[in-house]
Amino acid sequence: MCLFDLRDVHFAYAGRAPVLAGASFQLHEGERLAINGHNGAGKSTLLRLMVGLLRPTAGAIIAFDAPRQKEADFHEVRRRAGLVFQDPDDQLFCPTVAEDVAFGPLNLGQSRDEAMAQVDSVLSLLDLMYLRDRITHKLSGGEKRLVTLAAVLAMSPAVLLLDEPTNALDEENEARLVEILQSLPQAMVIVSHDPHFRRKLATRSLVLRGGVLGAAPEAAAQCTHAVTR
Amino acid sequence: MCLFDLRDVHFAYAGRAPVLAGASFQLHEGERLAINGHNGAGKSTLLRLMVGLLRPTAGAIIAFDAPRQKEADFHEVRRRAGLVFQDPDDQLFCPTVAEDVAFGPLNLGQSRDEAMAQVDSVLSLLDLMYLRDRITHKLSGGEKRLVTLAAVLAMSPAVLLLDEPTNALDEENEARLVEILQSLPQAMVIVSHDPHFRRKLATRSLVLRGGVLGAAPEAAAQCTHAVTR
Amino acid sequence: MHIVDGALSNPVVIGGAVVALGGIAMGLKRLPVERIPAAGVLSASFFIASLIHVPIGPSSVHLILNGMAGLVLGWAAFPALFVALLLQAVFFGFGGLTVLGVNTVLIAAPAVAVHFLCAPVIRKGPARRAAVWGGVAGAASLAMTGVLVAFALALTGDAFVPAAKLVLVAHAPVMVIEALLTGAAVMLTRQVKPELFMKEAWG
Amino acid sequence: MSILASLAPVRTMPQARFGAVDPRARVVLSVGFALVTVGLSELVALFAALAMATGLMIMAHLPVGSTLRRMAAMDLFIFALIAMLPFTTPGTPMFTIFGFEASREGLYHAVQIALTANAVALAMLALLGTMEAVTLGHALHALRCPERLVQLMMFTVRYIEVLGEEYARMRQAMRARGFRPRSNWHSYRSYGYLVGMMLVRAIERSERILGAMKCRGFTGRIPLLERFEMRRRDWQFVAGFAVALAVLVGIEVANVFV
Ligand SMILES: Nc1ncnc2c1ncn2[C@@H]1O[C@H](COP(=O)(O)OP(=O)(O)OP(=O)(O)O)[C@@H](O)[C@H]1O
Ligand SMILES: Nc1ncnc2c1ncn2[C@@H]1O[C@H](COP(=O)(O)OP(=O)(O)OP(=O)(O)O)[C@@H](O)[C@H]1O
Ligand SMILES: [Mg+2]
Ligand SMILES: [Mg+2]
Repeated sequence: MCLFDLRDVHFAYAGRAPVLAGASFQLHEGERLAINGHNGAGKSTLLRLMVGLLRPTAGAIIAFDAPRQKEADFHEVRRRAGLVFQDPDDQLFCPTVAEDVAFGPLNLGQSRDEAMAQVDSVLSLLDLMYLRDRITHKLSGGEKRLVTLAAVLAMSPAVLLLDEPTNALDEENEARLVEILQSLPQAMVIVSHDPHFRRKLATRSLVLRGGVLGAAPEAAAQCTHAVTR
Repeated sequence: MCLFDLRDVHFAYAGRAPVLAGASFQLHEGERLAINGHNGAGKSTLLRLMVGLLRPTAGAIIAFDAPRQKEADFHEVRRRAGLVFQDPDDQLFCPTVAEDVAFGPLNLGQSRDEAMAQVDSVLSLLDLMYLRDRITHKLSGGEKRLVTLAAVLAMSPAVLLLDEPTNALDEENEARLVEILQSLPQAMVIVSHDPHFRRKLATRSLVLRGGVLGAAPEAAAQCTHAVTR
Repeated sequence: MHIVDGALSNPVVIGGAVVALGGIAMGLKRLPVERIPAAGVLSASFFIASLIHVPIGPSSVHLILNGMAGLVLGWAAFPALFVALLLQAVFFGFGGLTVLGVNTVLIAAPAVAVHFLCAPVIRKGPARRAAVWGGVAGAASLAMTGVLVAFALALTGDAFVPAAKLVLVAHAPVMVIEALLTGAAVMLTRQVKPELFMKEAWG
Repeated sequence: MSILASLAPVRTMPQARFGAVDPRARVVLSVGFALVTVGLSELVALFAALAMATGLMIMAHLPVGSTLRRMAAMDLFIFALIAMLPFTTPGTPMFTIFGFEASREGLYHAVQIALTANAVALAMLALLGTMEAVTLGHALHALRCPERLVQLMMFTVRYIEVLGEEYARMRQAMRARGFRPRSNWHSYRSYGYLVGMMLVRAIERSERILGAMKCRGFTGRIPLLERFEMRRRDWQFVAGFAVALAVLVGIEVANVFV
């Protein structure tokens, strides 16, 4: 089954040069697709388009087998595709970890008790129960990153969209993240600058360059990223 | 001559785990020292300690051949060591570019005319005269970055402390920045994630890891940064 | 909430301007230069918060949050809210020029009042109790604003008395929302950054 | 966020007739216009004031459509305020609706308010709304507004966009997690947290700003540098504007004594 199918997507921020100029790709069940590209290439923009936080100026976004155009179309997409933002601080706005993780389930209409049960199960899954009652704002960068992942997983999405998930992670936490992600059944789109991380996780790689997605020359050299950055 | 000499510096933010745990290094005249380290390693904290915006919990900061402890000690340090902040929006607080660049010189006791002459000379040096009367919050990310550098250079510092200066720069502006920095006579501490930028500028490299500064394994391979990130 | 030019009688407009000048002067006197960045950045936050539309039944209202502004800023709420109103008037055509003083008083005076009534309780004690008092502050400041608007209208002429009553009624549901929101905001800030309310010098 | 962008001038228009007029003059003239208009009571004079404001709007090259839309938003609000006046003001009956009698005096008063408010708002948008907020600050400083008030305004203007973008990203992140605002406790609490978090991040930013100021030798002064100069054309514009205001007063006086 095809989870996402982007066809010739064009996008420009108001009054700026185009960011995407005909980006196309498909994401299939069970895939972990890595997307690479230099700073400002439009990787975050692409992920935001996929969940309808931005609308393409041209092209089609087909998600979960239905074309998505209006805001209402994307409500379902956002339930089934969880986006982890590039900057954890943009995503964490509740005082405590438990409340932040419960935010998504509550939005899906769960009762307070159901949501709290969900919080506990997700935090246990990620081995993060010790953070449950901590103040989000005072976590370290790495802890924040893991909590944002938990917050998205709490919505039981079918697809994970990860925007530079290794940002702010030290080696230990990064190894842990790799392990967690490898164990998850979800299909994923992973935006990352880090070739080692990509290699460990991705089943397929693309590069965003000049507003279009192309095949990644990963095989060419270990150092591709040094060229593309 | 030794410009900065940090000895066994320890630091923790209130109620948090230690960020620095015995960081030491020396900066000598004419050097361009690159400091690398993953997100949250404490690089920005280290620079803030050097100019006395934070005080170490233990260890000594010797700057320009004098130990510095009290707020008053650091007034001179701040005049002679110019810190360019990680987020240009934190540093460009004046309404117009000219006012922002003049802020430092006026604080050093220059008259309005002297300060304006200094503004013009620094902006000309960096080829930024066309930005002189622009509104700071309407500059692009790259322009903001270059103006913050101008604002610091306007104080004629002996040392430049640059916190991720290539953030938010496109390739063109980055090339320009490299050229400018290469032409400047000042000693520098450059915090940067970008191995190419470091390689082009640095005369020496250190890595901040686990709260201490160690030798950078730059020589080992082109791909070191992939390991250290 | 914004009263427009030409609606109020001259004595009310002039009285408002005088009180606003006094409040602004008082606020600036207690605002040392080192605090100006903080006050300016907070003023910008409240400007943005006032653009947030919150649903209420089938309709929606935009937030005022003068209670929260008062709790955080104290007397500095006068100049800070004046600046926000000035920018709104000039660039959005919202409100008016001669009534800028009146409008400032309508919003800032209750803010300062709840600062002295509620901020001392909010600074200490458990976060939950602080949140309740935050809610009280949010409701009380908006209620006071409603009363002041009604008062300004009624002072202008008897013909406005029904409109004044309507203003009071219209404020009631918004009061509830501001109370809940301010309560939650206080809850968060008390846990995350209690220092936000500790700035004695603001008061 | 487009609404924040509009804190910038409604439109930068170097070609506008008074785009180049000294900002100080524009501030003084818009206050003058507001005071005169609020003082008018004759409908003819008020219509003349509205016509003058419309003229200013055209001269300023304001985008007509969006300007009128802004005015309409304000008028909706005014309407709530004045709709009852005809029925609550005693006087000569004019018509009845649902058994309520509308008086001539009340209707007159309502029209007065609507005209005044629209004329002043339009003139203000044309004269002041077309200038950078930063320029407005400089002009107020040059006109001897308290320095600290101007600095407060400058900081506010400086950071509205930065914080607005921060806010926009946080709202996006909420939407991405399925947040849809409703009238319930969950929504209001979430908004409250959002506002609180914005304030926390703002205050932390202000701490970094103060650090940056100290790094550049901050000694308790934030300089404001402005250079304004009244040129011949500025004086001409002021003179013309003054004549127009005098004409407004003339129309009023003539009608009062007729
Ligand atoms: N809200 C916005 N308004 C206007 N321009 C924007 C906005 N967000 C991003 N941009 C611009 O669009 C371009 C693409 O941005 P985007 O964040 O998608 O890049 P990216 O590939 O994610 O980069 P990075 O690796 O730095 O995260 C950049 O030039 C950026 O400056
Ligand atoms: N004002 C603060 N209060 C409390 N903790 C802080 C503060 N500033 C930074 N920290 C924490 O201290 C640690 C080091 O932060 P610092 O900004 O120095 O890292 P960095 O190496 O500059 O990272 P980056 O590459 O992301 O800029 C981080 O865990 C951060 O969360
Ligand atoms: Mg990105
Ligand atoms: Mg840093």
